[in-house]
Amino acid sequence: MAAGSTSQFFNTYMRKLLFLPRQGATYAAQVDHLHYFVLLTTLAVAAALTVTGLAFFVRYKQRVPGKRGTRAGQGLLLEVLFIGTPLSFFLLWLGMGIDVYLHIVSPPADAMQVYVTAKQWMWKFDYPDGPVAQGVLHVPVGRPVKLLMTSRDVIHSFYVPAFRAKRDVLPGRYTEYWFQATAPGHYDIFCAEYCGAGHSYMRGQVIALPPAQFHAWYAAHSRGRTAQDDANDPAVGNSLVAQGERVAANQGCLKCHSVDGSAHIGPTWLGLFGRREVMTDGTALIADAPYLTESMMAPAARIVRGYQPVMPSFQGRLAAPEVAALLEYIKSLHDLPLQVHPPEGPTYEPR
Amino acid sequence: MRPKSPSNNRRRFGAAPSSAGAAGPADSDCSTRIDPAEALPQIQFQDAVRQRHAASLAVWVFLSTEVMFFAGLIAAYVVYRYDYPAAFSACSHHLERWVATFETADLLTSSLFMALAIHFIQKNARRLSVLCLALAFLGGAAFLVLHGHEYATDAMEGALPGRFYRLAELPAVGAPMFFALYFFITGLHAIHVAVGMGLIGYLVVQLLRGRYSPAYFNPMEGVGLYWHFVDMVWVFLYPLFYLIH
Amino acid sequence: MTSEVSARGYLVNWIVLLGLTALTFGAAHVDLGGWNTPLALAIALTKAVLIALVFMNLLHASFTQRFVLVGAGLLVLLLTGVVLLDARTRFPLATPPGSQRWLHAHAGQLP
Amino acid sequence: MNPASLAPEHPPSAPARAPSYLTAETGPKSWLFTHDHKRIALLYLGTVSFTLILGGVFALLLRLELLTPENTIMQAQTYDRLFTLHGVTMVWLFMIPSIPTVFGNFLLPLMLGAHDVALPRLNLLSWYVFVVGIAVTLIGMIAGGTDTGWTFYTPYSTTSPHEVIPVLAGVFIIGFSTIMTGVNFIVTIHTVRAQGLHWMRLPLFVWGIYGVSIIQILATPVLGITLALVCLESFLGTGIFDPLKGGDPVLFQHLFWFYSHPAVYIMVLPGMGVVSEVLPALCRRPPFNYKAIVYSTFGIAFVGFLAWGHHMFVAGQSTAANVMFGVATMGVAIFTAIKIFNWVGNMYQGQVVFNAVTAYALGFIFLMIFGGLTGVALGTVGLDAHWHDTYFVVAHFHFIMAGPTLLAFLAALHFWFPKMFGKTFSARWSLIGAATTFFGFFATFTPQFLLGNMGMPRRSYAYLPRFQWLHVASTMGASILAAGLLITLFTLIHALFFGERAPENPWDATGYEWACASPPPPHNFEVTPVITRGPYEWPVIPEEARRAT
Repeated sequence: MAAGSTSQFFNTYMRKLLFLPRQGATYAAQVDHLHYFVLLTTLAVAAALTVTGLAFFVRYKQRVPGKRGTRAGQGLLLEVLFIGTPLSFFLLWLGMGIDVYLHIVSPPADAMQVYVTAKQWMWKFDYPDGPVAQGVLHVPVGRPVKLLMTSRDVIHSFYVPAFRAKRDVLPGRYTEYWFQATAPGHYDIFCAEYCGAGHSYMRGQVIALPPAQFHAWYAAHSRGRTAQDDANDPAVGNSLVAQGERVAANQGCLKCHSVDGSAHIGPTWLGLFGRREVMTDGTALIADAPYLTESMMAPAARIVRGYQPVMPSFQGRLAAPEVAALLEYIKSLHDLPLQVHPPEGPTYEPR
Repeated sequence: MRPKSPSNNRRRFGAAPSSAGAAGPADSDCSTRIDPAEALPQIQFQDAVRQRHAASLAVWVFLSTEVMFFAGLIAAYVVYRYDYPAAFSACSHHLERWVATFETADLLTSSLFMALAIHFIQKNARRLSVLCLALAFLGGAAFLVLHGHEYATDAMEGALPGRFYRLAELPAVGAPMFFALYFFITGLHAIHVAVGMGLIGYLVVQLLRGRYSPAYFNPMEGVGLYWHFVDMVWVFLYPLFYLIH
Repeated sequence: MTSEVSARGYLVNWIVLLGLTALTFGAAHVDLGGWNTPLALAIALTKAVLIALVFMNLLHASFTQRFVLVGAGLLVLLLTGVVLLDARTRFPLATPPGSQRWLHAHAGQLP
Repeated sequence: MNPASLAPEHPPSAPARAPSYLTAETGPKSWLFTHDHKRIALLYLGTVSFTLILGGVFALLLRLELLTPENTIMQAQTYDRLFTLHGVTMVWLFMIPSIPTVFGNFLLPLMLGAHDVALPRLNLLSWYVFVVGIAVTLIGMIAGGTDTGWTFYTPYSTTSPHEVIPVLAGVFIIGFSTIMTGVNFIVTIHTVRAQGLHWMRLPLFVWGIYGVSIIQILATPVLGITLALVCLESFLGTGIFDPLKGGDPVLFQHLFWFYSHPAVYIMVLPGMGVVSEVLPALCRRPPFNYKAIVYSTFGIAFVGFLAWGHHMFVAGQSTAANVMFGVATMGVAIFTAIKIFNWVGNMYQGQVVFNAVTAYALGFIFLMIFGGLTGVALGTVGLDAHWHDTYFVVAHFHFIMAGPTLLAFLAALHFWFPKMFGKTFSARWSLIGAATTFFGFFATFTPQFLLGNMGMPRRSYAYLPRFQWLHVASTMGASILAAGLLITLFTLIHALFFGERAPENPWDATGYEWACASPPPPHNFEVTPVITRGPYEWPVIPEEARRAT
C-alpha cells in the first residue's frame, strides 16, 4: 500500500473502528486490508438485502384480511444472478485470502530460528546457542523470526493478535510460525487452543527490541546469567535438561543406567517416564515423577523385576533442583532420538 | 404388543385403494398357522408390496450407516499405513494368511446358504430353508472360532495394541499401530458377525413356528441383506490386513 | 422386487467368488511393483459388487437402494482421500516421528 | 372458512367432533407405549424443551462468570465444566434433535397424506434411546466433571484427569437415536406418500427433513466410531491418537469434523425447511422459486460433506488441504445465499401477515445474512489465521446456527401450535416475546464479534481487563434474550390451558397438513387422501361446495 496519507488514515480509522490491535507484523497489514474489503462489501450486501426485505414487508403488508398474493418470480435469469454475483465475490475473497495465507505460512530463508516448547500453561523459548527464556520472547525488529514449536503434553496454539496469525502446537511434532516485527513494543501471546484449567493464564509477551538493544540482551544472557525480566526459573542458567544430564554424569547415575535403550545394571532411562513397570513382587505401576524420586531416595523399596537391589540411596546427596533437573532429563529421554538434545532440534530449511 | 385400535380401523376403512395391482395378501392361500396381524400390511402402507419395499429400503439405509461406521477406521488405517509402510508390511506377513483365506471362503459359503434360504422360503420349501439357515449359522460360528484362535495366538506373542505391545522382532514404531487397527477393525467386524448369528438364530426359531410364508418373509430378507453386507466388509478387510505386499 | 435369481445363479456366483479369493491370495505372493495393492482392492471391489448384485438382489432393486451403498462408498473415498492428501502434503515435521516423511525430512541429521 | 378437504367430493367433517389423538386414549401407558407419531412428537417436545432450558441456564452462568476478568462466581475448573456442559447440551441434546424429531415426527405423515411413519416401533425406540442417552451424558458430565469442551480434542480428552468415557458413551447412544430417526424419515418419505403426491409436489419442509435425514445417517456413524476410539484410547492406551505412540491427534480432528461440519447442517437445515414452509403461508403466495430451494437443500446436504477442514486451517493441516477446504466452503455458502434470496423474494407481491411467526421468520433471515457472510469471511483462509478459536468464531456460529435454529424452532412451535394442541395463543404477548428474543440475541453476540477482532481466545475463564466492557455488554444482551424466551414460554403454556379453541386452519394456509382436523384424529385422515394440487396452491373449491360452507 502506498504510504499516502489518505490510505494511512483509512487504515488506522478502520482498524480502530473494528477494535483491531496494532499491526505488529509485516503481513498483519495485508490481513487487515483483506478484512476491510470483505467487511465493506459484506455490509453493503447485508444492508441492501435488509432494505429490500423491509421495503417488501412494508409495501406488501396485508391490509385487507384474507386477500391473497400473486405468483411472481421464478425467473431463471434472476436465479443465475442470485448465484453468479455472490459466488464470484466469494471466490475473489478466497483467492485474496489464500494469497495472504501463503505469505503467512512461508517463512523467508534468512529467518532467525527460535525453538518454542509449550507446556501445560507456560511458553518456553530456546535460542539455538543462546539463552532460554520462559514466557517472554525477545526478538529484533525488522528481522524475520521463525519459531519451530512443539508441545510437551497437549495441543496448544501460539497466537499473537497483533501479528494476526496463530498456529497450533502439537505434542511430539513440530509446527512452524514466522513473523517480522515492524515496530518495537510488547505484543501479547495467548494460547488459543483449550488445554486445561490454566488455559486462560497461559499468556506471554513478544518483546520487539531495536536490533542493537536485542544483540546486547542476547549477548548478556547467553553467558548463562539469569535473565532478570524473565519469569525466573531457578536453574534457568541453561536448559533444565542439560543441567539434569550434567548432574546424572557427575553423580554416577550413567554408570548403571543407559540412555539409549541398551540393557545395563539398572533399567534404561530411554522412554522410562510414563512406562508401565512390573516390580519384583509382581505389582505393576507407571514410572512417574513420585516413583522416580522415591527410587532415588529409597531405591530398595520397589525394585523393577529382573534387577538386583544394588543401587545406593541418594538421600542428602541430591538437592531438590538437582532432582527436578534429573526428572526433566529422564522425561526428555523419549524413544524419539530427537529428544536427546532438545535445545538444538532439527534445523529445517524452508521450502 | 400391537395396540388394539389400528386393526379395527382396518375393518372400518375397508381395504384401502391399493395403487399397485398386486393381489392383496388377505386372500392368498397362506396356511392357517400365519398370524393374521402379521400377514396384513401395517396401516400406514397401502399394500404388502409397499411394506416389503419399505422393509428392505430400511435395511439398505441402515447398511449405509454401517459403511460409514467402518469409514472412520478405514481412514485411520490408510493414514497409518501411509506413515509406516515397512512396519505394516512386516506385521501383515506375521499374521497367518492361510487361516484368513479359509475364513474368507467360509464367510462366502455362509453367504451362499443365506441366499439359498431366502430362495427356498419363496418356493415355500420351509424345511430346506431352515437347513440353509442352520448352515449359514455354522459358517458364522466357524469364522468366529478361527478368528478367536488368531486373536489368541497374537495375544500370546504380545502382538497387542499400544501400551501392551511386547513383540520384539517387528519394528517398534509402526507395529503397535498396525495391531491397534487390526484388533479394532476385525474386532468390530467379529461383533457384527456375532450379532448376525443371533439374528439368524431368531429367524430359525420364527421359521419353525411357521411365521414366514412366500407372501411374508420381510425379516428374512432384512437379515439376509445384513449378513451379505457383513461378508462384503470382510471381503475388503481380508486383503487390507493379510495381503499387504 | 418379485423376480428372484435362480438357485443355480447363486451357485455360479459362489464359485466365481471363491475363484476371485484364490486369485487375490495368489497375486499377493507375486511382486508386481507398485501394483499389488490396487490389484487387491480391485478384486475385492469386484467381489463386493458380485455379492451386492446377485446375493443382495440389487439386479432387481429400485434406484434408491442401489444409490444408498454407492453414496456411502463415495463418502468413504472422500474421507480417506482427503485425510491421505493432508498426511502426504503436511509440513514434514508435523508428521508422526518415525513415519516415512519424518525420516525423509531428517535424512542425514539423526545421530 | 375451512377449504373443503383435499378430495372435493368429500362432505365437510361431521359436526360431532371425532376424538383427537390427545383425547382418544389417556393414561401414562398410552403415552409411554404409543405408536402414534404425533404423541411421540410431543414426548420429544417435552424432552427437547427441558434440554433447551438446561442449556440456557448453563449459558447464563457462563455469561455471569465473564462479567469480571478474574473470579466472579466460580473457579476455573467449574467454568471449564460449564462451557463443556453448555456445548454438549445445546449441540446434541437440543439443536440436532429439536426440529426433525418434534416437527418432523408430527408433520411428516400429515404432509405426506399418510396415517403414520413407516416404522412406528423404531420411532418410539428412538425416543427411549434418546432419553437414555441424555441421562448418561448429563450424569457423566456432572459427576465426572468433563472439561474438554464439546469437541473432545485429543490428547487432552484422553489424558484429562477427569472422567470422559461416560460422556462419550452418552453421545454415542444419542447418535444411534439420530440414526434411527434419519432411517425412519427416509423410508417414510419414500414409501408412504399418498396417491398423487409425486416428488415435485412435496412441501418444502418435507424436502428439508429429507436432506437432514440423509446427512444424519451418513455423518453420525463417523462420530460414533471416533468417540469409541477415544474411549479405547483413554481406557487401554492403544495409541491411535496418542502422539508418543506414533498416533496423530490431527487425525482425530479430521474424523471429528468430518461429522461435526455436516452436523451444523443437520442443525440449521430443518430450520430452513420451517421458514421455507412458513413464509409462503404468511405472505399468502407461493414460494419465490420452489425448485431453487429444493436443489439448494441437496446442495447443502452433499457439498456440506466436503468442507469440514475449515475448522482446522491452523491445526497444522497441509496448505493444499486448506485451499481445497476453502473452495468447498465457498461452494456450500452459495446454497445458503440462494435460499436467503428466495425467502426475501417470497414477500414480493405477497400479502404479508404480521404476527409472532413472521417476526421469527424475518429474524431467522436477518441472523442468517450476518452469520452466513461472517462464515464466508472466515472461509477465506487468510482471515481465519487471525479469527480462529477467538470470540469471532463463537459469535459466527451462534449467528449462523444457534440463533436461526432457536428462532426456527419457535416459529414452527407458534405456526403449528393450533394444529398440535387445538388452541390459539395471545398474538400480542407472543409478538413481544419474539421481538425481545431477537433483540436479546443480537445484543448478546454482536459485542463478541468485536471481542474476536481484539483477539480474545475462546473458552478462557480469565481475560485481560481491556476486554471487560464488551463482556458486560454481552451479558446484558444475554439477560434480555433470557427474558424474551421466558415471555414466549409463559405465553405458550398459558395458551395451552386457557387459550380458546383454534379453528381448523387459523392461518388459511395451503399445506396438506391443514386438510385434516386440528388437533388431528389418531390416524390423521378419515379416508386416505388423494393429492390433486401442489403444496402451495389453494384448493380449487367448485362453486356449489363454496356456497355450502
